[in-house]
Amino acid sequence: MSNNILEVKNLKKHFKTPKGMLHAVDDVSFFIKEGETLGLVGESGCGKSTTGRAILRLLEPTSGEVNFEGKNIVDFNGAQMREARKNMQIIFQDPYASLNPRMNLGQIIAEPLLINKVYKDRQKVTERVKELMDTVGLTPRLLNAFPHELDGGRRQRVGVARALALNPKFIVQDEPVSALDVSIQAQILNLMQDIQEELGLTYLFISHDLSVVKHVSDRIAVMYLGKVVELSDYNAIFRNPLHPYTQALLSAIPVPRVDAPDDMIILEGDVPSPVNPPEGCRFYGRCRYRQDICKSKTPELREYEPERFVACHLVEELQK
Amino acid sequence: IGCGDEAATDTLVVAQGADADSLDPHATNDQPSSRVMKQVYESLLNQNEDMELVPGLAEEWEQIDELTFEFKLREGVMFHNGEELTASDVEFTLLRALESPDVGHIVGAIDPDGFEIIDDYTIRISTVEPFAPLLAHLAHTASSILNQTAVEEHGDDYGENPVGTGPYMLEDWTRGATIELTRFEDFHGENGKMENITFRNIQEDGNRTIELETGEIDIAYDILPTDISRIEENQELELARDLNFSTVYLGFNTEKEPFDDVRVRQAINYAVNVESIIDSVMEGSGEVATGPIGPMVWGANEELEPYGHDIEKAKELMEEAGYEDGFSTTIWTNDNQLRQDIAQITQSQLEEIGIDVEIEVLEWGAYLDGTAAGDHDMFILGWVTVTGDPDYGLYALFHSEQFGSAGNRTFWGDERVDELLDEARRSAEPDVREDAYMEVQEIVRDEAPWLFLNTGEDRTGLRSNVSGFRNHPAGHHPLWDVTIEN
Amino acid sequence: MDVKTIVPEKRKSQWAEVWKRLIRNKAAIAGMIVILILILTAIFADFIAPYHYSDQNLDNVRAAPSSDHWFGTDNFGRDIFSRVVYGSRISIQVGFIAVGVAIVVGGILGSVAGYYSGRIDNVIMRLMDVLLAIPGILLAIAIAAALGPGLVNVMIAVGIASIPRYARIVRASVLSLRDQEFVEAARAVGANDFRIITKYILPNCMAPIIVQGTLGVAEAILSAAGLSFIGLGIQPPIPEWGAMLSTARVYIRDAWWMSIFPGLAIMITIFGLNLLGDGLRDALDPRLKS
Amino acid sequence: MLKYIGRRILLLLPVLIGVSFIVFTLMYITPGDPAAMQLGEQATEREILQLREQMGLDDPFIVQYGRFARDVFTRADFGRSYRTNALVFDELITRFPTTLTLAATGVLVAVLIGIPVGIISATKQYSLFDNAAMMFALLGVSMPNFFQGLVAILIFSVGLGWFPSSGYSTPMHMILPAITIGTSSAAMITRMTRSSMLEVIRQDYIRTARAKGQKESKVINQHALKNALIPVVTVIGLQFGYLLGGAVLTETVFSINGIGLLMVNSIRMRDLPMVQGGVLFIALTFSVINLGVDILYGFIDPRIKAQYK
Amino acid sequence: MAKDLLNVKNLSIQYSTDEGVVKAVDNMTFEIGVGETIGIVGETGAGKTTTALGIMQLVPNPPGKIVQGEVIFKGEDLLKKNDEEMRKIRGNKISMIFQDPMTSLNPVMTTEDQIAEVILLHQDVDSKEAKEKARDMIETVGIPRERGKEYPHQFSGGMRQRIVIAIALACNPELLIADEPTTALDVTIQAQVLKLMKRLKEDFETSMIMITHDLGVVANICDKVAIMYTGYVVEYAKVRDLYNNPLHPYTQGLFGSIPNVEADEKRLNPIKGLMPDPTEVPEGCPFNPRCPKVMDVCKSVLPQRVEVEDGHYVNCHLYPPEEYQK
Ligand SMILES: Nc1ncnc2c1ncn2[C@@H]1O[C@H](COP(=O)(O)OP(=O)(O)OP(=O)(O)O)[C@@H](O)[C@H]1O
Ligand SMILES: Nc1ncnc2c1ncn2[C@@H]1O[C@H](COP(=O)(O)OP(=O)(O)OP(=O)(O)O)[C@@H](O)[C@H]1O
Ligand SMILES: [Mg+2]
Ligand SMILES: [Mg+2]
Repeated sequence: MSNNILEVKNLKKHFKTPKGMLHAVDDVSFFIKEGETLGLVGESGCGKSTTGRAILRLLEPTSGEVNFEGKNIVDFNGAQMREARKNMQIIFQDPYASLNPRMNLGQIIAEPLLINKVYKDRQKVTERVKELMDTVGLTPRLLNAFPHELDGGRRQRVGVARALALNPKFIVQDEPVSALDVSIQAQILNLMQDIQEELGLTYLFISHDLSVVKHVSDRIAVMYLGKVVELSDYNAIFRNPLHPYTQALLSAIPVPRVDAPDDMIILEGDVPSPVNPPEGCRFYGRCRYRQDICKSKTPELREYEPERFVACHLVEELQK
Repeated sequence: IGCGDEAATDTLVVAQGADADSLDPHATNDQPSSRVMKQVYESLLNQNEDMELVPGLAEEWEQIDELTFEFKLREGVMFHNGEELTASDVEFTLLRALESPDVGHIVGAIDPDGFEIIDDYTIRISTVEPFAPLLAHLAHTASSILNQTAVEEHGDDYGENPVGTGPYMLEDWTRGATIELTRFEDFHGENGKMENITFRNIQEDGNRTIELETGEIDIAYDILPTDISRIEENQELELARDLNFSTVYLGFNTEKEPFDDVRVRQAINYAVNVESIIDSVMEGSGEVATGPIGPMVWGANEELEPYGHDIEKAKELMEEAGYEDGFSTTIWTNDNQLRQDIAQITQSQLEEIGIDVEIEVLEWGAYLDGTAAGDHDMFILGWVTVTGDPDYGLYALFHSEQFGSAGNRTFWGDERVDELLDEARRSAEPDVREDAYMEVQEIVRDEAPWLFLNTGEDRTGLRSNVSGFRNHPAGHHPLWDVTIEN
Repeated sequence: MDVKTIVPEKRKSQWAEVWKRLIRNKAAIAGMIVILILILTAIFADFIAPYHYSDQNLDNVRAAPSSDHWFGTDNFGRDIFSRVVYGSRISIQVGFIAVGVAIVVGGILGSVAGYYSGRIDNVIMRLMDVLLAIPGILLAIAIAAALGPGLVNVMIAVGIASIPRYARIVRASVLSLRDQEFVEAARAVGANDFRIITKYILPNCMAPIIVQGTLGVAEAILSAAGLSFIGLGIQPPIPEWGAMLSTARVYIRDAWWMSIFPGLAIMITIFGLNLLGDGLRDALDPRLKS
Repeated sequence: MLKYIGRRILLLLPVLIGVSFIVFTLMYITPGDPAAMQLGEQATEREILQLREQMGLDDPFIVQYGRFARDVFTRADFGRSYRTNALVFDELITRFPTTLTLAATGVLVAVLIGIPVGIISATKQYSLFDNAAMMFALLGVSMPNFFQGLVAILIFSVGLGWFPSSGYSTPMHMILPAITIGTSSAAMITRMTRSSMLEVIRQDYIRTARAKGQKESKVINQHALKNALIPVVTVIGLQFGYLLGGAVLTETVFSINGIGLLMVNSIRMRDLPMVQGGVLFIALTFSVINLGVDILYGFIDPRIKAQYK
Repeated sequence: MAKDLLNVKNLSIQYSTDEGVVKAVDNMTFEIGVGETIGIVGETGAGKTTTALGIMQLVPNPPGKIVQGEVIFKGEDLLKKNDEEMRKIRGNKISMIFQDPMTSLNPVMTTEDQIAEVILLHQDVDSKEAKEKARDMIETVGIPRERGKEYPHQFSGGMRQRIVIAIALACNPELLIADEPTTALDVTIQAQVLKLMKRLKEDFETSMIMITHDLGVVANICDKVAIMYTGYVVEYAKVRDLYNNPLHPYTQGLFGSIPNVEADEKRLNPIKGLMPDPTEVPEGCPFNPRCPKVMDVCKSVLPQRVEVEDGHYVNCHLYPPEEYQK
């Protein structure tokens, strides 16, 4: 277990809303091995971003542990947290909203260095900024450009450069490509892959696009309404999804192939509201196989097969 | 409802620049209220437009001793509420007036324990000290006689429910807008000519003229100087212009250098072209003041020679006083357009004799406090000799016991003047009094604690079909005899 | 340590874009010209005005406009043109300083309220609600009365009365910016609250503040004139336009020029500021441009 | 909905207490002794002191405020005017209709002009009409009320003699003040309507309506207008408050015996109870109008109504 | 050709902006047969929406303008029709579904009213009947009919898109234009909506233009597909032909860019470079700066449409017209 760079235990994040307590992340546990990419998928609003943010304590977790390199950062004070953040960074979904429009690229990328006073010498800062730009494939000419002068792909590269500035070991990528067009998306995905290999980074890759997740991940966690319902190796999940939700999700992806079999599992209804969710399986209302037990008892995430975790009362039955 | 032309002739519409504050004579002492109350109440005595004392509610009176007067009341005088006037109402009224911060000073000479009711129609009133002007004070609207029952019945709201003996009584009052009076048919004397009198509040001065022109009102008080010619030239309008009891002056703080030097004070009197001030600021209204009280006040010294405008003389005096290079000083004034205008002109005129003046506009309370404490250099104020008796116009302003808040804000004192003022106040002999006041005025003129500016005038605009109106120098004009011809 | 050192070259910023858009707008240019003339007039009043604003000539009072006195003379025979010219100084001072004060105070209150939310927010915003419940001019009148007349006091009165507006704008912007990803990114690299507010949030709510500020200057000048008009503002002989109008009111039937010219001066100034403000709004928010 | 309104009304109380406290404090620190103001120029110090004591002005600030607040908020007793000794409440109530009518006619004028002109401007963006309307709107905003009032009197009363120049007794009297006070609001509403309309016209659902084959006039009147009105309603509400404030100046110019003029005079005379009462009255009216606006929202915009539960 | 429902010929649409003229659609040609579904695929800014608006005659003017071309619907050129005539066609013969279900519905009208509106406009019914029909439509798209009284904000995204579909199909149009109808939706919801559309299309026998950037969706639902790049159609073919044998390098690049769920490739093969600025589309073939197979001719000459196989058109110099002339 020592090669787990991150272990999340019983993480919860609840928001107070006018309508009641919103259980955005509800008792989520998983771990990430050093150097791997864990994909986190799920539909809009299921709590993926909240999980990512809570891990970095950009949102204070309601409860639970986040152990980074063996230490629970939830207990860290300000100074310790600042130190820890040098090792854990985040890249955001929206390349338009994630860069300060009033700073130019040089300033944006230098921010982490300046804030953490990494270099005494200003010249060094500039050098490092140029180096980072080079790493992510931005020409130094753009040093003085402002974000609005760039297209989405380049902006996203800036976000990557900023995240890399402090030489982190672990990066949360919150839908880094979902706002991009396919051709650009592919470029960024390749870039991430290159950097990971080069620097030995660990990623938590958040996305709702299953094909992308499958492409980048070593293991995949599927979330539904604040809970992880399945967590396995990417191959295993795609070949043989255990949870009924995962099955439906995978079948719903339109495949760009003409003679793809038309075997979509169409789920009824919408994702229910995460406000004050009832006891029992969260997927109960939309599940094809639902039984009484699912309504009364919340299924725990358990190891169904080695390295294959699933939260469903009926797996055994369904797998027969 | 049928409010046609016919009804209109039964109503006299009078406009002034503010609404009455209160129709309780003891709750206020402002002109707009007095102008209404003049029609509603009567005093023991009246002063006619020529400032002669004539019988009012008292048919006759006599001085019993140095301190005491006896008044014989008219019989059968009815209050608006149907009660008959008796001596006890008089005692009640004057005692109540004594308590009032607003008008207490008018009756302040009266000894509260000095009332003696002889019978229902005879009352004696004593003063604490000999006080010659008492009768004039009793003719003031603040000394109007009230009905005890009505006052007690209405309590705090008496000011809106006045009950007097006058020829008109309150019919309706829309605060801030109109006061409607209607004829009191049981008036003891000759009934009012008009059936109704409506006082309208038209705050904007120019608008009163406009409405007078359009005929919406019959009488407009306090016509702007700038509108004088407009009204005089209008065939349908007339203007009643008469000097009144008010004086505007610029005082010097004679305790401070350089105003402790009479030559400086005189120099300023010579240097300022008062006529031009009156012409430009007041459109030539009123008259140049030659002394501290105007000619309408009884006992005014009309022989005083005006200083006139004489720059050379002024410069000479300045040089004599050792100020050939002038000096810097300030003029205080409060937030009053007229006074600020005067200050501005004075400022520019004094430049000619090297006096560098800064104008300080003070808020009223601060102004009073500052001038009472002697923090000022020069200041502009006015004074109205409301009783028409020179005592009221001279004692408080020039007696050395009245320094500061009591009224003498120039801190100028003179033993001879003190003596004369005291004597005139006590003496029952009009001739003795008159001589004393003449001398006081001469001394004041020569010693020049003031720059004498202006004796004010009342300007009342009238529709030509209004007759029977006369300005009263106290500023509140009786309207009983006014009629409108068709 | 400032990032500027990394970027020694001239900063080509979004403002350049805004400027480009602004000068394409004819109305905005007209507004800018008006304001520019106003400012120049204020600076060079001594050279422009043929007379001093307090020079009296009692022999020539309320003279109609002529070649000697373009705008005529007032009740003291002072040259109205000169007074209007000098008046620009007063109005500019009042307008800009009052709004400056309001922006600074309102900005601080608004950003604190917006950024920290919770109780501080509640306290501050309830206070603003209270101030907003009193119509601005009335509040300014009450404050002006409390402080007494005078130029500085007018600025304070008008400034305080417009604080809530800026507090609200800034708070709303901060609220919307606070959860933006770039702010989160700053937090993720360890920036503290102060840095986040000053470098990330405030620069990004400049647009609405600038627009509101420009229009606010107009309103401040109006309010100040209003105060003077009812005698609670700047006192004569200082040639404040509103005070001039107030004096002129009495003479309106005889000397229309006494009221028309200061009135027009106010109007043109406000008009110019409004044109500029509108232009800025469009330039700063390209979305509004169709 | 009712519960929401109830809660909002309850929330008014602290705001009003805050308003009263601020105004009281302001008037308290205002230099100038109400007693001295009332007694006039010829009063003596003794009389002033006597009156001060009668008025309770010598009590500490907090006692004075406490007394006032207690009377106002527990018994709706606004006390008596320092100057006239009349009940403040009565004085306000008699003048209130005038000011309210003035402000309401002003708003009415503004709405009747502003909304149609704004709509036409927006639908004909950059046309001659649009440009002209926007210029006039800007002029309207730029013209100070008091100046406009003066010019109106100069032209229409003095020059042409069409309307009376002061007072507020007949509908004829109302015309000039209402127009004067309404102009700047009309301008604001025009601009707001236009920009809101332009915003709405760009929305997808307008495109949807067009794609249905709907007539352009109906697209504007049925689909765009109601959506565009939401922000305009706020502005109308705010304008109402602004006009209540603006009445101060307008009433001065036209000598209208409303609350505005009363306020100015009372502030000058340091008639503290009257100022307090008047400001509270205006603040209450303004707050009630804003509440009304919020409720109106619910009717225009179902999304907002949903939040009122 | 006669059985074509819609014939778009050489359609060009431009927007004039402050930055310059944007040729949003340039020389566009394609045709739709009765009952056919054609997909238009392209990245952001390719001109897909503009094409749709051009057919509907709803290009915002200014700044947009149709500069040339014909849009022949059932033998009549829509571009020659006046407003009145177009209104009779819109929502009736040709309907359109817009991209964003969150904003395509009027927030202050009940959903049934919004559907009833289009029925009232084009059918001879009174408002009561129209409402009744509207509720029928609501039911048809799988929402309980009582919910017609609710406002859009009370619905989820998927349901709103169903309402939008109901509006589009209420008058039983002959052509339905769907502009990225599922892009804003989650996959499971997208699956629901796509299924619904397929069913309705069959039930109503509607021809359809499906605009999307998702090649998966096209494979799932379309008969033909047009690939657009900066306002041009670069390739146009039957779905099967195009997917099995993409001819244009851009089309090939698109396929290389999407991760394949089924395969286990480790690296994507993206198109290099970026979309050109819409006001400065390169001369010649607009794709030439990014094309891996670029030739000299590509930099100066705009390639013509060439029918490489039966019904498989491509605009690319790799396929010279001479070689494929029949
Ligand atoms: N600051 C917040 N306050 C209240 N609720 C929030 C907050 N942030 C997120 N939520 C709610 O928490 C739930 C999970 O949100 P989250 O952003 O984590 O979802 P997500 O899976 O990232 O969705 P998406 O794919 O749309 O980004 C949602 O219902 C969201 O509305
Ligand atoms: N109203 C407009 N004014 C100016 N330019 C416009 C306008 N609408 C679209 N354009 C431009 O026209 C081009 C084509 O736009 P269009 O919306 O048709 O693309 P699209 O393929 O639908 O893109 P997306 O996938 O983003 O919806 C783009 O470059 C766009 O910037
Ligand atoms: Mg997210
Ligand atoms: Mg589009």
